[in-house]
Amino acid sequence: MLAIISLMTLGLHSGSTSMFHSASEDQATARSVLVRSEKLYVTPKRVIEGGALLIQDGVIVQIGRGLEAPEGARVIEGRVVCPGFIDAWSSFALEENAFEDDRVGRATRASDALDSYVDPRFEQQILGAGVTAYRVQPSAGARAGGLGAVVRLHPGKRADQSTLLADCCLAGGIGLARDGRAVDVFDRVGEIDRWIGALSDGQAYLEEQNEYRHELEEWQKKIAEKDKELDEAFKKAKKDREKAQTEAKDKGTEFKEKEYKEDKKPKAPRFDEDKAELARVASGELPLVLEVHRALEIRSLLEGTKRFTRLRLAIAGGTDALECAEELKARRIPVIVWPQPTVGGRPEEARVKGMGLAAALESAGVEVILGSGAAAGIGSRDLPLLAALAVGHGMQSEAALAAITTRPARMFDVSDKVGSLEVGRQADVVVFSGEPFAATTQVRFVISGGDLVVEGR
Amino acid sequence: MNVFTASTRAAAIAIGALLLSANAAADGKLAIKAGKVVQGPGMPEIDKGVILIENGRIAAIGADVKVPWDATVIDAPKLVAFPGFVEAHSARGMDRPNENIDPAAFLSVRDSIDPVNFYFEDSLRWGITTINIQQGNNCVIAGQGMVVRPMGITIDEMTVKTVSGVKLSATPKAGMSAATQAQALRKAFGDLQRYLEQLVQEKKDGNDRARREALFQGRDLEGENAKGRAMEGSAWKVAGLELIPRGEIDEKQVPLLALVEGKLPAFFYCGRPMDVHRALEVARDNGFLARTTLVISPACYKAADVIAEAGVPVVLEGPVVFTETDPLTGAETEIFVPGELKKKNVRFALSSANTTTESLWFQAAQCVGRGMTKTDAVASVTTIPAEILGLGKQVGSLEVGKAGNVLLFSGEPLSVTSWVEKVVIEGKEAYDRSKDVRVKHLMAGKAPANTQAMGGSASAEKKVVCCEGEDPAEHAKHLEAEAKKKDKGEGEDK
Amino acid sequence: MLTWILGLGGVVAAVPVQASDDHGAQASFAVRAQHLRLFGNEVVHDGVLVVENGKVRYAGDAKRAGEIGHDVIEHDGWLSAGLVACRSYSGTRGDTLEGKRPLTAEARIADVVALDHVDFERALAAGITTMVIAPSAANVVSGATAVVKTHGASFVSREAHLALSFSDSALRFNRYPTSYMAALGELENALARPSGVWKRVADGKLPVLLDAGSRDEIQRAVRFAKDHKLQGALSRAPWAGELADDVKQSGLAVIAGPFDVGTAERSLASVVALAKAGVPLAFGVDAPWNSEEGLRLSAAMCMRAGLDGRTAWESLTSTAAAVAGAGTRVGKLVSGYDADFVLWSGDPLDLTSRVVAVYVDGQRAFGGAE
Amino acid sequence: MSVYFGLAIALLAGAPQEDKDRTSWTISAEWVYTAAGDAIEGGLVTVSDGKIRSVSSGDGGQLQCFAVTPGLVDLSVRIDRGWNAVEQSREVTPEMRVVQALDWFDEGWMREARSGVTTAMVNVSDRNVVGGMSVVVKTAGASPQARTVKADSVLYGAIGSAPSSSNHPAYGRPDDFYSRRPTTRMGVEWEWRKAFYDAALAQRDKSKQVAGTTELQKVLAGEFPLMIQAWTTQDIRTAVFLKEELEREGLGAPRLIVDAAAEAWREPDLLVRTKTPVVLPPFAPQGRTGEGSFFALETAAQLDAKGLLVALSGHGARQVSQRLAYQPGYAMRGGMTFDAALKTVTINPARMVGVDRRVGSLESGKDADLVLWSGKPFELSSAVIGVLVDGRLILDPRQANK
Repeated sequence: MLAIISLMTLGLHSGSTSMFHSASEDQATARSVLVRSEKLYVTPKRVIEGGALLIQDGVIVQIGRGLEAPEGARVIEGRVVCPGFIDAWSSFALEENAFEDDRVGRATRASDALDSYVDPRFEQQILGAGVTAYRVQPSAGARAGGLGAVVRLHPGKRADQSTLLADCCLAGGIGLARDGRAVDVFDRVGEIDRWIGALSDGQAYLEEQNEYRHELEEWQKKIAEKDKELDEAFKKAKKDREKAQTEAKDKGTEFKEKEYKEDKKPKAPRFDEDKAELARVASGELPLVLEVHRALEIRSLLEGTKRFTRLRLAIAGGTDALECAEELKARRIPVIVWPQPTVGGRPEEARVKGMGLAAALESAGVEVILGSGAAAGIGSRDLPLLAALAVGHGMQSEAALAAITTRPARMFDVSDKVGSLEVGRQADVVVFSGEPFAATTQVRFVISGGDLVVEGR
Repeated sequence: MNVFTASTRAAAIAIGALLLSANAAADGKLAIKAGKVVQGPGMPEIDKGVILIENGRIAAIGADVKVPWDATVIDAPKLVAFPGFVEAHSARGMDRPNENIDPAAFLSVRDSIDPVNFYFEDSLRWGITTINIQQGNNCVIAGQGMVVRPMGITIDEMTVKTVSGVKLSATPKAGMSAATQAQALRKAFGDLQRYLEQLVQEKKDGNDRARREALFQGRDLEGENAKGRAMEGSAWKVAGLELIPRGEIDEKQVPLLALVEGKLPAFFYCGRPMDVHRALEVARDNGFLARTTLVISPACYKAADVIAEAGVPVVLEGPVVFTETDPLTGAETEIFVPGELKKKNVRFALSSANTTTESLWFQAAQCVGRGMTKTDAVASVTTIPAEILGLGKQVGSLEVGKAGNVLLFSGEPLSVTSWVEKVVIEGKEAYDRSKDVRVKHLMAGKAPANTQAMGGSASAEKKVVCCEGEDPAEHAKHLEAEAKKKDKGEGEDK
Repeated sequence: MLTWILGLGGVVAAVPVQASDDHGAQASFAVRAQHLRLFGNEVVHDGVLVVENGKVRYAGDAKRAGEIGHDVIEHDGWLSAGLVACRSYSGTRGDTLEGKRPLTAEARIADVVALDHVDFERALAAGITTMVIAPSAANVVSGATAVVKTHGASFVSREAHLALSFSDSALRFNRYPTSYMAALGELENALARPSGVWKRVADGKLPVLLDAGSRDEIQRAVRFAKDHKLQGALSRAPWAGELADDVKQSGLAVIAGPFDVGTAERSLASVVALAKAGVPLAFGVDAPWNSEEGLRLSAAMCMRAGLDGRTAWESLTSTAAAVAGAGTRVGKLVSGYDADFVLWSGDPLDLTSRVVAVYVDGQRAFGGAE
Repeated sequence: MSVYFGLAIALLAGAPQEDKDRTSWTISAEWVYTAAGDAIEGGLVTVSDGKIRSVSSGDGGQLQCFAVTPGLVDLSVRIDRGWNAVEQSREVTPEMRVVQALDWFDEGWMREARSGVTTAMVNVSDRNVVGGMSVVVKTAGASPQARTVKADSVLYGAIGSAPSSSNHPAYGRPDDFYSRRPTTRMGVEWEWRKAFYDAALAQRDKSKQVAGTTELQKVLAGEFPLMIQAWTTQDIRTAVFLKEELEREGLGAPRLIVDAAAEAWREPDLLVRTKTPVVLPPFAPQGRTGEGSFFALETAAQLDAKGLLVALSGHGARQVSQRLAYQPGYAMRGGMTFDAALKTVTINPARMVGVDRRVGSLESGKDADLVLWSGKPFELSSAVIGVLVDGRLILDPRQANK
């Protein structure tokens, strides 16, 4: 039985909160760790036979063959070493009815709904399967997706302390049944138009901001010149005024000041946090992940988003994505696949589910990312098994490994931190007793953020 | 709540002024002779002590105090004198405790406290002499609370402190989730900052334009002196606020500004440990952490070390023993929450839920039962809540100069068989059990003539129909759903 | 007295086999594979399987096979017995519950199953060759289960178990019985003076399928089985592992799962505890509501939680066949057994292995022509 | 005693392994309240093989505390009274045994055991007029058989609005079995009378024998008590009149116990006249309890003064300060003496259902059910720090003093 002992002194369930104090002394010396292996997957493509990697204070400092362990370092042996797996769609540690109220907007952050007091034993179970980070996203029942976040799993640290990126994407759902009632076809198409409208609002907001900044600069330049003119003409103006005042007094008429006119200062556009996020999406700074399943909706979504050239779109779910594979491939739109529960209540409608879709899309050239699906709390623990099932349906094992390491990291802009074992990345490392997806393979060690959090036999 | 009257009153914020009720008898002298006088937590007990109260304040206390000839005397050789209990946070005594608009800091509970509400009579019965009334927990930023004494017919007679602090909540309001609540809190303070910056920017543009007009017209510009005050506040400041006279700031934003400038205390409700982090973060980011008191549910004991780190006092709402269910095995453990808070030396006050089995003195007794020293237990219902409310020098214990709030117990104060016989508030007798009709009814059951029995008529036979007009089969299904919801739990896998 | 018709005889008309199967007509052939997983941990390298009119004549080392009279199919992967799923609703189109009456002992799911339904193709694609089709567990006594082959439209048995339910899902609030007491009373009365199908159950000729959810329901089911000396299996029973000793003494097997993504670790640990206590184990799939791939996924999840490979493989084949009551016909590659076997790209215990082809009763039912 | 408690009164889980199954202990305390005679100051109780061997003065026991009392007995523990524990298809189901629907793994047992209740009676819920046979069990123990103290202890039923609350006239859907009698209190009373008359008739005419008749006949013969839940005064009156009518008509002499008799203070003479024991519900702070009844604080003291056998119950309260261990304190607040209050949760309930030979007091030969207190029992300022059930340590006082 895989005895999962965490190096951190976890006051499991004694209610004492010692588990959250910072790294204890004995862990300080272990800050430098050397991991030796027979097969080191730096990335699914780049494998070093007999490779080793050296971790110093949570960062990978050296990889290669035959490294020497610095004095005081902890040495770990294993047959296969991989980067920590990343679950592209999980709702672990989220407050259970997160995002199901109707005040959710596009600027609502999923990282605000992270329950930092989730039981650390759940994190141990997920880490025990080799998954070290996940993109948190509210479940399908959520009204709107809001901003997703990438969070690292670390039983000793609170969820808000181990957030790798607080706003990694904007997410939403199209055509999803809302609290039990299926959405009819007109609403579904309506939802797509609303998303297209929102994206153009975002773009318009962006242009409005730039335009205002431009106009303001010009206005300020003009006003500065006018200021200089008035300054120089002040003495003359003062004399004229006194002359005019004496004249008025002589004629008994009432003295009137000269009327001053200047063009108005441009007004700043009103601040709108939702539109600000949409602007970032339209400008390509934030990727957009939309959960959509039926072919009709995928096609009209692709059609509608053609004109947003810098938009980084990703489809989640995509049960019928195979039918638009060419366009997905051409526009390099990735598809996040997870084992859809049987679509449609009646058995007749049951479609082939499981990971067959992942293999088919991969062979059609579409970039596939694997997720465990936001339904179950600790679903992330079974991500490696889902990758194995995808290989069981014909996906290349290298592509399956990439679908849970480098691809999600690149998609959500955290590839500088996790997803591969390059030098400089943070140390999320998994040590296996054999090939990662074989049934007899056990996870022997897991390092999360440089700390050894799982030590199997 | 009438928004118009509230807003004018909100403008005149008397911060922290202790208004002794106007009509306390100027020359009232009262002497209480008790079999034993317990002065306060950790203070010596005086046998056959005398407490002399003049003009509502304790003039002298001790065994050999000479009683002046013109003082009325309460001679109670068999009773035990004890300081009045202080309730640090309660949302009762009002008709509707919650608002539905989010930022409502400009409102005050002053307009919704109902002096003849049953809660004040119940408080006297259980020995509570000072109560901080705040709005309910179901809010984002609610109105301002006030400290009252449970005596008097008008609000002014009851007032002890006109503003005790603004109520906020980190736990999602009904119909919202943690993320939208955090967003609403951020938006409220973000809007304040943007509003002030816009105000200052418009003032500056106006001044620039006036300067240019004067140059154009050739006149000298008289000096524009700044009529307002620069913004204090430790977290963030808007530069140039001195240009704006404080009167011109929208009265709906004024209390929030006072909060950010650290002039107004805050009571932040946290229903779950994760909310403690949200509350401390918002308080720290907006500069009122030093004047924040957390109102926590027992479950927040898990965040005790984070609370200790922030150094803020807490009011523990709910039972002192919290039953926690292990999410994996379903086994329950009972956590003695005040013990946890004490271990991490978090300063805490207890607060009575609405039932009397959870009244302040019952909870203090349970703390002693679970191993806490009598001093700490009594302090958590007298001196510590007084300090939290900034009334440390006025109430909480029987010392010379403090208010004459005295309870007379029939026996050992923390014993289950003891009753509060008499309550004296600021030298005036507020309650006497021998004249308390409702206690007679609770004891003997026979409701004396023409008094409404406690909580509804005794003989009204209520047919248990929980949804009016609902066909019982639906009703049965509805009960079935509820029964399923509290399912035994063993059956599920996930 | 209903004559219990043996599986083979009961086949009505031979359903026309899909056209793509060119081996249909030829009754005997041989398959040579790099690895042969016979049963348990028995793996033969470079083995051969000889099939003669739907039965296994020889399975084992290629060298000792001697002269094979038939043409040989080469397969450079693994070959193993077909998988057996011990609880499913495939082919019933959801019509598994007699809603009106809570006690329908004489009903049979065999009368409902459409043997050529598309559900069975998905089962073949997941490597399943034999399935136990059960009536819904939402009645105290919901009738007899059936054991079918996923190809060739044939029943292995039209009455394999009598399905009883000890769980609260069999109780309603608006029809009799609404309480455990009344349900238990009905079962006791039925066995006090057994007749018809109950007679066969009392005599031990017909095993029972006891559906139970929480631990107190499991406890009641086990005591009922012990008191009346019944054979059969517990169904679902997610935490039966915490009562492993009682279950072991009662001699009942346990049909666990199906486990899906996110199943609690406690349910997986329960299966491992049952295996350690020596309780026979099998897995259900509850298709089509759950995917047929759930069979191998459940076994893989249990292996990750500590179940050894041998028990895992037996719970998918030999033990499952025994629980289904067809232990002497399917579940193993041994001479005389039905020729139900699957060609894999790798070790069938690894989820990474793909189903290349599936043969039922010696006829190719799924998979491309080699 | 200001010993500071650890973070939680640790469950036995923390104690060394062999202590879990150990059934022999010596317990010393400053006060031993035996509930069968006067209290012993500086007492020592020796326990071996799950039975009490001796109760004497002495000290130096392996387990030490301020006070020891017998294990508390709750005749109306109301744990796990879910929908599946009552047969709703008929209103009169005397033959149903609640022990067959009992969830022995319910966390409620551990909650009760931890707070001092060692013996509890589980009754069928009040949704039926005549619910069925109750069972007296220990709140902890190895197996269901070991925990059962007395099967078929009482026949339990209810008078009041609860049994009729989900019934309705036909409303045009006659097949739904909730369209049936009774829909009022009168209907409930009629069901009771009809059940007993039919049972008496069946004694003479065997053909009238239906399911449950034998149980009703045994009640008439007085083999085991009849326990009726009656919150309000008119229900208590109806229950007593039913008993007297059956005696008057010569059908038999049922031994009546009234459960949840909140308004017994209104007409106590009825109960005194018929010497009917009474089980009182938990005290409600404002007095308002079930079915609109009003429960006066002095009820327990009054009934006890009139010589009635009175017991208290906790109704499986979740909140710690509402559980049975605190109820005698509230009864003393209503004027009851400590000794009388101690009996209402120990020997009185045991005597009512006839299990007082095994539990209810600290006498040698009885089961070793003990509660160890940190201060004067039932005081708010003292807590239960140790519990033994059948000599096995459920809550370890040594953990608490760490």
